[in-house]
Amino acid sequence: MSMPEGRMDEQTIAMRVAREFQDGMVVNLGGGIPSLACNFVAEGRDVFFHTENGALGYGGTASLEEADWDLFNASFQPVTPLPGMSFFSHDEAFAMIRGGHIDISVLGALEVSEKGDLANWAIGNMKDHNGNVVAWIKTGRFPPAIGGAMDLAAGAKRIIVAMTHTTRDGSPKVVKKCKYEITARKCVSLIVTDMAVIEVTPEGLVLKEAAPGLTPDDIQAVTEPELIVADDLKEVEL
Amino acid sequence: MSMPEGRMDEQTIAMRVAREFQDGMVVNLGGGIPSLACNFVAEGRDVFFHTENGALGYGGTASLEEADWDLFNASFQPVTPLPGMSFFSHDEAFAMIRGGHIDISVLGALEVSEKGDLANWAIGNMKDHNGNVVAWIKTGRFPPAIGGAMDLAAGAKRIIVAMTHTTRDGSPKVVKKCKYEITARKCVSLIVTDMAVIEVTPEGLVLKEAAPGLTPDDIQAVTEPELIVADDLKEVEL
Amino acid sequence: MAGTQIRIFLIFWRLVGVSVKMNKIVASAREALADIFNGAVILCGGFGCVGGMPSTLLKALSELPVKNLTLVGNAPVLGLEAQKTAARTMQVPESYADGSLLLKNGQVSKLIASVPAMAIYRLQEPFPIVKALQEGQDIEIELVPQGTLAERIRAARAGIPAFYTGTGAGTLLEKDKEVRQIDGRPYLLEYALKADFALIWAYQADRYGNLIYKGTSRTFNATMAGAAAVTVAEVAGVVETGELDPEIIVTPGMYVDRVVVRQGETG
Amino acid sequence: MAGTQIRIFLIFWRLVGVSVKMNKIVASAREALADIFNGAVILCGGFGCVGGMPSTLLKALSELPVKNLTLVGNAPVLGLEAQKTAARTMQVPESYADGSLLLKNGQVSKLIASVPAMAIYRLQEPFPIVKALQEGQDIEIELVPQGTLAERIRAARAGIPAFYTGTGAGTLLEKDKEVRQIDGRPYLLEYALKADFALIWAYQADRYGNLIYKGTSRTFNATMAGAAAVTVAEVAGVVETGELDPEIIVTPGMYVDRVVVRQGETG
Repeated sequence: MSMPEGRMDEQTIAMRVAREFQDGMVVNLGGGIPSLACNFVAEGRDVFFHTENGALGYGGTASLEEADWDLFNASFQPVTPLPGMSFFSHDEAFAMIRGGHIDISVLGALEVSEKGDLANWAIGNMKDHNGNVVAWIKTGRFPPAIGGAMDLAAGAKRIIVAMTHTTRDGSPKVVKKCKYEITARKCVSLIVTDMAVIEVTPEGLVLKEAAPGLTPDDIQAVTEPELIVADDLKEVEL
Repeated sequence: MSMPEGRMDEQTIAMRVAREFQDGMVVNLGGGIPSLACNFVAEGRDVFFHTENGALGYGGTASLEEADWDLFNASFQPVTPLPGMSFFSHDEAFAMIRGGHIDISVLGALEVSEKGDLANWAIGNMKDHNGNVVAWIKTGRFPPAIGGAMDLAAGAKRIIVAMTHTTRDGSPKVVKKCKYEITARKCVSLIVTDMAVIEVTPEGLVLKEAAPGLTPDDIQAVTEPELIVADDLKEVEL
Repeated sequence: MAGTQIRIFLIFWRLVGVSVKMNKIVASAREALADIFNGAVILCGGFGCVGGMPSTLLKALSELPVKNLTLVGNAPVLGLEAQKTAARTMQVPESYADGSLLLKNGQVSKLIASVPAMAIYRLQEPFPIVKALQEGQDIEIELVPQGTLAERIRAARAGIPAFYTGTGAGTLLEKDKEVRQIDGRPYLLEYALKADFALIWAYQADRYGNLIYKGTSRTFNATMAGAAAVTVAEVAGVVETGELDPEIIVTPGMYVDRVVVRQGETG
Repeated sequence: MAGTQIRIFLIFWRLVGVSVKMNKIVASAREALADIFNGAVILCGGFGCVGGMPSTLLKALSELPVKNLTLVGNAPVLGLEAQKTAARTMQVPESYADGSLLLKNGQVSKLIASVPAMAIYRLQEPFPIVKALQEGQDIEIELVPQGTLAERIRAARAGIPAFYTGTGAGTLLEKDKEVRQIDGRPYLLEYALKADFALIWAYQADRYGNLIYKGTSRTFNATMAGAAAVTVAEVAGVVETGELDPEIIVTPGMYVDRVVVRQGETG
């Protein structure tokens, strides 16, 4: 399908991410843009959404009328039930994550490095100019949140990052080396942004798809590491 | 109550053991004599029997008519259901055991030492004359069975041993030092046999109760370590 | 040396049917928490906002004269405003409360959590933990990944003193932790998180303390049951013993010491 | 640099109701086990005699030309005669079978179990493992305490590469193991037990592989589900998706790869 030119909105990013979900896959969606992907499962596919707070096989986001206090995802959003779903405790939910039972984990990110390092939990640098760990660990003055991201990044079979390509002030979020604290190293395999779809490979970052109207140069201009343009570069496919 | 003189039978040993079960306690019963104790819970007490194969709160031994393939204890005996019982997997059953949630574990024994060391799994000495471990570990020629005894001995709050006082040929089973391989060290707190009830204390083994008609000397004669006779030595109480 | 066989058929104290002795139901939350002491380590169930927050128990705890508490939970102190933000247009029950009540009272000296506050919610006021720190309260924060937190608590319940996990390897969280290579991959050594009390939410209980939950409200509640020296559960209602099918009981009564019927309709 | 907002409401592929695609039900046990290879590590569910032995799957495996198998289970090779002894006067179903079939065929090169044979039962013939050894089969036996076995299998399912346990400390089982003092008590380091296939027994399944059990037949079945690269479950029957209440599902379908309806009425 063709789309208007420019950056894609959150729903569209989520829709592109959802194209990665194959029949029978178990998928965990992080907060923010990733959480929207539950609404875009391709027809005829059974995709089993897993959430850290103890459910497998929920449906799409619930409307206000459908919302039930006992059926939420880990982003504090009400979701809908589906036949064949199941519930479990937090320890079992993370046994599933840590044990490699999640086929795809879709996570938001502050930064992704060219090696696939993920940074998505600690806002701000936590080391002082001597490289010592300061901030909250010693003073407790600025508490960041980890949530389940580290477990997912370390345990899921495949990590897809869904995020905006740049910060609000236009700085690249796809970087050579993460400035922010790392969530896990060399874990990301695919980056889906509002501008591009980029695959992390041993050779480097491969630009596979570009948002409608954007050239590789447009994307490279706001990406820190050098991108390898795929021979079969396409417009983002939905 | 008074009883005929001599050694007590298995049912009587089990009955004496069951007197230790207080209201609200969680109790795990090993195979053999211990497994009989589920039939002798004092009236008015709620005792919750736990079994390694995943049940809490079962009742007494089932008759042939009551027997159900899906309600067995770990000694492969059919048991009866009780209101409030529950089922769980093997990993959870042993989380309960290892996690110190079992108030009393009643185990059979080949030997108990004066320090409370328990030997109840490996029949025969497994070391050669140089002290090297041989037999099954290297050759696999003589497989003993461990079952859940090591976990119970290491994890339960209190270990009671229920056994005959001597082997068939009359050798003591309450010994200074176990000849057989150890199940766990310093774990036994009470020994109930067909001749006596003996408490394991830091000062040594204290003879608390004697079977009807038996004197401390009768019992000492078939016990390897020296027994401390309790000031308030009684006939076995049922 | 063959002993005389003694056969006793007279006294066969086998218990048939339901006894009426054992009863874990306690009249009030205050009574259920009466022995909580200064410096106690408290596991707080739920997930944060949704997921079964033990509001009744936390309210009662906030009214007790205990301090220097260590509060452990996934996101136990986000506060009512965050809950309302999370719920968006859903009506949050008036009875909802969380561990932020304890923060306000200055009862907390240490917080062990995966989400002490959230960057993505913009609230009218700072998050309760930030506010407490701004007020000068001396609160130590131990940040733990959610899965590691769940496993450390499960380890306490299961008698596993320590375990290795890949979570956090190669990150800031390695600090002061043992790193071990197993099959060529680095893992961190994590210890069981032992606690004095676990305060949890459940849907229904019987008087033996058997518990069932509802939907996505098992969360840390079912994980924490039995992971502390004393486990106190608040429930919507108590049913007759035997009414809960043995096949559907999630938390066997062995893991629960006291049960309180909750006030109001908290999530 | 603000990008054009793209809004697409046309394609809203949200799935409503039941799809008919994903189906883990396999026509026969033979088909379900077709990719088992020489040298595979096989988790065998159940407890031993009672407790849900996956008889149909084990029979099918005994008919496949695979060998050098490592068989893992609590007491997976006690044999039919032991089962009859355990059952006493109860009628053992004709369809009952266990891993001793594999021993008879010489398919097993290693046995990891807590109860390879039992001293307390006196059978007409030696226990199958003893017989196999007497016949000169070269079978390595790794004896593991039952709880450590369960936890090592759970660790594999849960992505915990290794853990410490007090079980076996101070005993012969310390041999070649790391001993670590934690809070003044000795613990042994135990590793996750990774396997290629898990063969398990359950009562009912749906086509997503969700499982429920019956009574004391969860045992190692529920522990092993998801603990191997491939999990195959045999069940008494398959129900419609959605028929199993989400609150009573013991093993979520995520942990199960293939489901077979069993032959006969095995325990």
